Amino acid sequence: MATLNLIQALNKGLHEEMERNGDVVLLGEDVGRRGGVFGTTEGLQAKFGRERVMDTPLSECGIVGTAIGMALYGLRPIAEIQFLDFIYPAFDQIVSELAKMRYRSGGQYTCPVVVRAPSGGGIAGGHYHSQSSEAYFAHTPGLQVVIPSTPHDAKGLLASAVRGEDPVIFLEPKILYRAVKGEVPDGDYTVPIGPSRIVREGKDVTVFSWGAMVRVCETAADEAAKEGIDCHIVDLRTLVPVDVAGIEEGAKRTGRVVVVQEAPRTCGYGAEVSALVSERAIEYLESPVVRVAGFDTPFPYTLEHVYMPDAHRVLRAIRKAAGF
Amino acid sequence: MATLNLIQALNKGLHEEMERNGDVVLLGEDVGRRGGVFGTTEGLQAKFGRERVMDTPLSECGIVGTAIGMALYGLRPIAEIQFLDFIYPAFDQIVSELAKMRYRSGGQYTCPVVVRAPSGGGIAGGHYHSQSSEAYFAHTPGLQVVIPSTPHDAKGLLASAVRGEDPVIFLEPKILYRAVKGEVPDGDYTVPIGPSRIVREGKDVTVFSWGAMVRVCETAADEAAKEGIDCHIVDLRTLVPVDVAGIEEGAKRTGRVVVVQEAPRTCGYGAEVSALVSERAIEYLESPVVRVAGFDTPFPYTLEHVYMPDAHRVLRAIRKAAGF
Amino acid sequence: MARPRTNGATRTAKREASSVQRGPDGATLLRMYEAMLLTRLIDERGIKLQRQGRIRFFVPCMGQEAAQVAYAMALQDDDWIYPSYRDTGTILARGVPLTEYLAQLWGNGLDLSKGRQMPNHFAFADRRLVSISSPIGTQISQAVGTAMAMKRKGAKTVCAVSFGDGATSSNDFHAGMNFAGVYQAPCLFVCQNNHWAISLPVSEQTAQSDLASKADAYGFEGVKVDGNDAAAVYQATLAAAHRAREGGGPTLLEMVTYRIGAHSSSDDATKYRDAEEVEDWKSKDPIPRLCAVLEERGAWDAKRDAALRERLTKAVADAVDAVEKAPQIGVASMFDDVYGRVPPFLEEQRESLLDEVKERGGIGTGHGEFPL
Amino acid sequence: MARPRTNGATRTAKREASSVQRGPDGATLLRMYEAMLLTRLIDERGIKLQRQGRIRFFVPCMGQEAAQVAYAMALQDDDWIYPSYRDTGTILARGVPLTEYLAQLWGNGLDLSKGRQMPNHFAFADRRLVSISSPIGTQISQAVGTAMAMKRKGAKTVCAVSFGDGATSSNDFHAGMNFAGVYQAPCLFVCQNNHWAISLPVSEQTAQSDLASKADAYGFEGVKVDGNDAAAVYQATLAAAHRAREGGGPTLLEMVTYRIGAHSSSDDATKYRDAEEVEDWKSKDPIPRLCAVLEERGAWDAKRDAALRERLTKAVADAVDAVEKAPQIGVASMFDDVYGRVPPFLEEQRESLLDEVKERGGIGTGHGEFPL
Ligand SMILES: Cc1ncc(C[n+]2csc(CCOP(=O)(O)OP(=O)(O)O)c2C)c(N)n1
Ligand SMILES: Cc1ncc(C[n+]2csc(CCOP(=O)(O)OP(=O)(O)O)c2C)c(N)n1
Ligand SMILES: [Mg+2]
Ligand SMILES: [Mg+2]
Repeated sequence: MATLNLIQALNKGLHEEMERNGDVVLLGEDVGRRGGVFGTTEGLQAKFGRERVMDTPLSECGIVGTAIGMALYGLRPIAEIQFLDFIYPAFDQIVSELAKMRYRSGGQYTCPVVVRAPSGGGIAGGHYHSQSSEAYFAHTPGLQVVIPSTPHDAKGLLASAVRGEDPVIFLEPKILYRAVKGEVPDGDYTVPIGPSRIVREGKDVTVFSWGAMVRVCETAADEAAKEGIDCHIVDLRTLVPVDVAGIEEGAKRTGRVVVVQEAPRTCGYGAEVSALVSERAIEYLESPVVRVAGFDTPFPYTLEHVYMPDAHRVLRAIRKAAGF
Repeated sequence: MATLNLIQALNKGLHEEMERNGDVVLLGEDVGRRGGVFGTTEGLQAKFGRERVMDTPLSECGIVGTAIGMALYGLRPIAEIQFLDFIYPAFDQIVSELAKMRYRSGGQYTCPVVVRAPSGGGIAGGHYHSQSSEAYFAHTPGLQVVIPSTPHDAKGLLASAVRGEDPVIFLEPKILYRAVKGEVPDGDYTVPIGPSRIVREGKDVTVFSWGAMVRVCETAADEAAKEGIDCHIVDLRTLVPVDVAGIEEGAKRTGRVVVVQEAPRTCGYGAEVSALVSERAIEYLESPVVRVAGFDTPFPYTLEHVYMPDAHRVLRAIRKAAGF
Repeated sequence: MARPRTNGATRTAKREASSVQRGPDGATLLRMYEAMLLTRLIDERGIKLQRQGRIRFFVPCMGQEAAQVAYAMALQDDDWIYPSYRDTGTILARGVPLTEYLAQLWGNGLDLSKGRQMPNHFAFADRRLVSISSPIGTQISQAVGTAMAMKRKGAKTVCAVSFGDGATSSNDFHAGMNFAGVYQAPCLFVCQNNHWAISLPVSEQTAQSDLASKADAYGFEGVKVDGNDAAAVYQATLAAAHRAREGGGPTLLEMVTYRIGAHSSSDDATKYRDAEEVEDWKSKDPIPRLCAVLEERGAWDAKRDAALRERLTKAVADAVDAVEKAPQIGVASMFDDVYGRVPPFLEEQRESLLDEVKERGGIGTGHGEFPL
Repeated sequence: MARPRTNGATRTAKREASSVQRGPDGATLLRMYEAMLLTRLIDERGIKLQRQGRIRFFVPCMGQEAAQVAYAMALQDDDWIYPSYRDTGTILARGVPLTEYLAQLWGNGLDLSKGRQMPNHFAFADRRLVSISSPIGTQISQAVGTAMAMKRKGAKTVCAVSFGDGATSSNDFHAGMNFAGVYQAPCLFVCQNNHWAISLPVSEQTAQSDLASKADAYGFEGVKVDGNDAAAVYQATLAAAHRAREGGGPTLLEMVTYRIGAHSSSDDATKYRDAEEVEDWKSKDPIPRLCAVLEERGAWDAKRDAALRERLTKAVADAVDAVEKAPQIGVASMFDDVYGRVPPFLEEQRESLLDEVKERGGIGTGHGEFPL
């Protein structure tokens, strides 16, 4: 077991997947000689060459479009989008093509592309280096949406994504890149796409979250514990396919639910979780499902720390759910 | 009062807005000499000339990008996207630019562009002429999202959109284009962006819906009435800014809520409505909030009628809510 | 990364052709003729089927048969093609059986795409014909990716992608052409300039009237071809494919042709274009033109032509009959192929639908009862 | 729609310049020199401020001062400019006051954009400098829209848009250039080819090394300009703007220059490029070059130069002091300007935040306490 941060775990995972299968190729802006703007792809071009690790022109449309064509031919492309905020020039390729290729061809073609993108705020990046737009992808049938919150899960989910048969939007909470460290097994392992992870067990309030917010929830739960509130925390990890059973079970366990997302509130994935809880466990609920979310404004620059949910804000929600 | 169908009402509205204000211009594919593929822009180029009604090259990116530039300069562009399914090449311009221009410039620039697009299924159009992707836009702070279900509302909301100061995604349920007829006042009027509309009052089950599904809900309610279930139907009309008070009031009135959307279920706008109800009216609920939605598959061709919620499916949900 | 650069001049098909020793031989010309004729017959039949309400949508390709059939025939079986929705000729030239072609018009149980898409949005993986979607241009960058993959795998194949004049305005045209130039991908960009994008004439699509010259912006060659001359299309494609196979990189082929019919069965072209223009192009119909070439060579005559027409007409009629009778697609299949395996949350949706259908006693429409 | 077509040849700045009688006069050259020097001083100061943690991000433009200042000065006050994030020189040449420029680096109460955006993502509406975003290229199609609007309104103005070599790969470059050609929009496309897009050299950005020639794909002219020669940039811009004003349509101006510094304060350029190349370009620094021209003309000398530097350095220092002391932006302002009026659902979010802040007794960070 090595203790790695999120970048190191991802970097190791990329190295291993490329070694494992010669059809795995990586493409994106500045992924080669620069090793990525965050260093996630460091060393890959030196090791696997420019044919397998491609610095592309500045076109997300081209990155995802060509990745699809490569996948159809049998390669296993990993497409990097430098920041999730820059994925929109490729949105048509993602929602109209990548997501629907298998379905529309009646299963004649498959499209196993992994689209990696750093997501979320916390690095003083303003509107365009901070957004959490997982809901767009979660609302697109045909895509799988994955967002790890620990180095262990990051490497394991990456392996599942690269080896799987279907497209994956693989979101990397960039604020955690260097901030989170954890044990990563030395040998090969995968974390399946689908199941959620119980971060801690508790009996008073259930907190659902994903990505960078999981850590925030843990801090909030520590505070809540001091006030005698015992939180049950679930890290969804995979937003699509959603772990319906895990959500239902988690909600029923305490009857009090808080959902925490970084994205703007309206129509975020938190609404889906709330709706699922309401559909499947309303008889068990002792309080309204409380959402904590980014505000419905563009992501601001100087007020970033006010905009993003922090432990204090989550704690308020936990208290509200507990005390209803 | 004239009795018009949806296309006629929109066409009349476009004529009047262009007459009213010389800065209103219209651009899109085939909107000029062809009068639009549905005829919505019929007669406009003949009347207002090619400088104000522009047939554009095949680039939604260019249509919305140039519309933004026109709006910044002081024009009032109405950009037509031929089918909502083809809006994605312009998605970056919409979410990164149109939605954020006012905010990011600290209010120095405003961007009053109306983006019109026919949405939804029912015309045997398969994957790419049938989608309902309102949730993407509803999840994007800075946009207003409007979707009328009657000729009266279509013309009135269009007037508000064109005269307003902020961008509007104006969705036109294409299955209603010729199918729905209604009275439209002869004189000038507007329907404000924001408030929902109570379609019919009832005391047993509240049904929230928008766009083409409103009609489906009405039929279902007629059937439900035969079974002794009295439905309260609310047409949201505006998804952003959402009529929170209207939703809260509607939910509390009956304590049983059904939300009907055409879009795929996961992370659709129905989830937002469900979450809002759960946050604001859970103490009043006598049953789970039931969602009726498209399935989480791409929109199919031959099975379109199975995919789309119909009155029978809505009735099942109403029964479920009523009988819980 | 040293790259051979062109001097930016657009070569004409004639010059191109002269660099390849001889034109297509008689047998090839005849094969092309047959496929073009079949395409035309299907086109005529397709329009009728739509008018009769037997299929719900149809895209004619009348007038573009040479531009489609001849480029497809100039390619190898192991080359890939990304066709567009108007490419009936392309897929027939590629050997797609009539029944398979027709089944996608009905989207019934025989349709390889399982009724998922509108007519003309076909996919035939075993013929290396990639799945078509409606959004214009998206296949262009994908084709470049496939060509890049071929290069990486060391295959001596090429990837061709077909699109219209309107598609040159799309995001993916720009991205795809640029990537192809940068990575020297063995990709053929086959632009069927049929002069119209629904109601927009090509003169308003772009201020550069020489579409082939657009290749220069991406550092490779563009070739303008008389798209109604099957032999010229064949030769130009052969030459470009040859160059690509040898590592010479991509080529843009502009096939100058004309859309004789309406944009689709939903369109009325008289609303926006002059009958005169259409008549003029009708006189340049590629089918009689190729027929004349064959006759000149002494390889063809009116009798043989009539016999061929009769045989093909019957084949189409038989296939239509067979396909139309095929069973509908089952309701439960709607949830397949969203993912490789149906995940639990979708399985749940399937179950709920099947329950509903059972309760309702079926779920029919004017278009027939759909089985489970 | 008849349109004047070019023959596709790329003109060089020299030929362009010769067609305009005389170069910029001494006063203009001096104004340019002063703005370029100010730009350089701010650049140096900005990098330091970032290193000192006083601002959190900075984008240097060192080496590109001529390409920025001279095109901006060749335009009229009522022309519009869509700058890019690297365009410090452009906005200073346009007369944006130092304090306004600096305030956006802090995003504090003096910032006209109310602290909403990262440093270098400025907007100065009263100077007709449009708001900048990060996504590369998006301003290009917008600028064309503004130019189309100018034409419709009968204004004798032009709209200029600035972007890098990397942006030529973007969707909006293609869409914008195409629309500009079709609608003959009075738009100047100012491409600052600084040879790098973060770590990607322009030679891998596109296989067409002559960026100016890309205009030909859209049916209008491209002009390659020595971007480190302020006079050449000025003249080429003047000529293109003149043509646009007279209805002659758009021009692509490729300003060949070099990014001397790193991509941004977050970048380390030594990771991907040779020191030699940088040194070579340093020797072509546009500032000493223009200084030499001025001296040759007898309009300048070392003494005056020193005095100017001193005056500008002090001005920058004073402005930094003034701006840094300004109050933070208020928390409640976060909900303004999402829409013209704050709608009820957002007002509710604002109230809940203000409640929370009250309860918490403020909401501070390492970057200071934020007032309500
Ligand atoms: C992105 C997108 N926008 C709009 C449409 C609607 N549309 C369908 S075909 C067409 C014209 C295509 O013209 P062209 O590329 O010349 O091909 P052709 O139909 O002439 O073969 C348009 C605008 C679409 N399918 N996709
Ligand atoms: C759509 C998009 N993709 C990626 C990025 C990340 N990025 C920021 S600047 C840059 C390079 C831009 O190069 P160029 O256009 O030459 O401008 P320069 O920085 O050299 O002035 C990249 C890739 C972005 N901002 N937007
Ligand atoms: Mg065409
Ligand atoms: Mg650059």
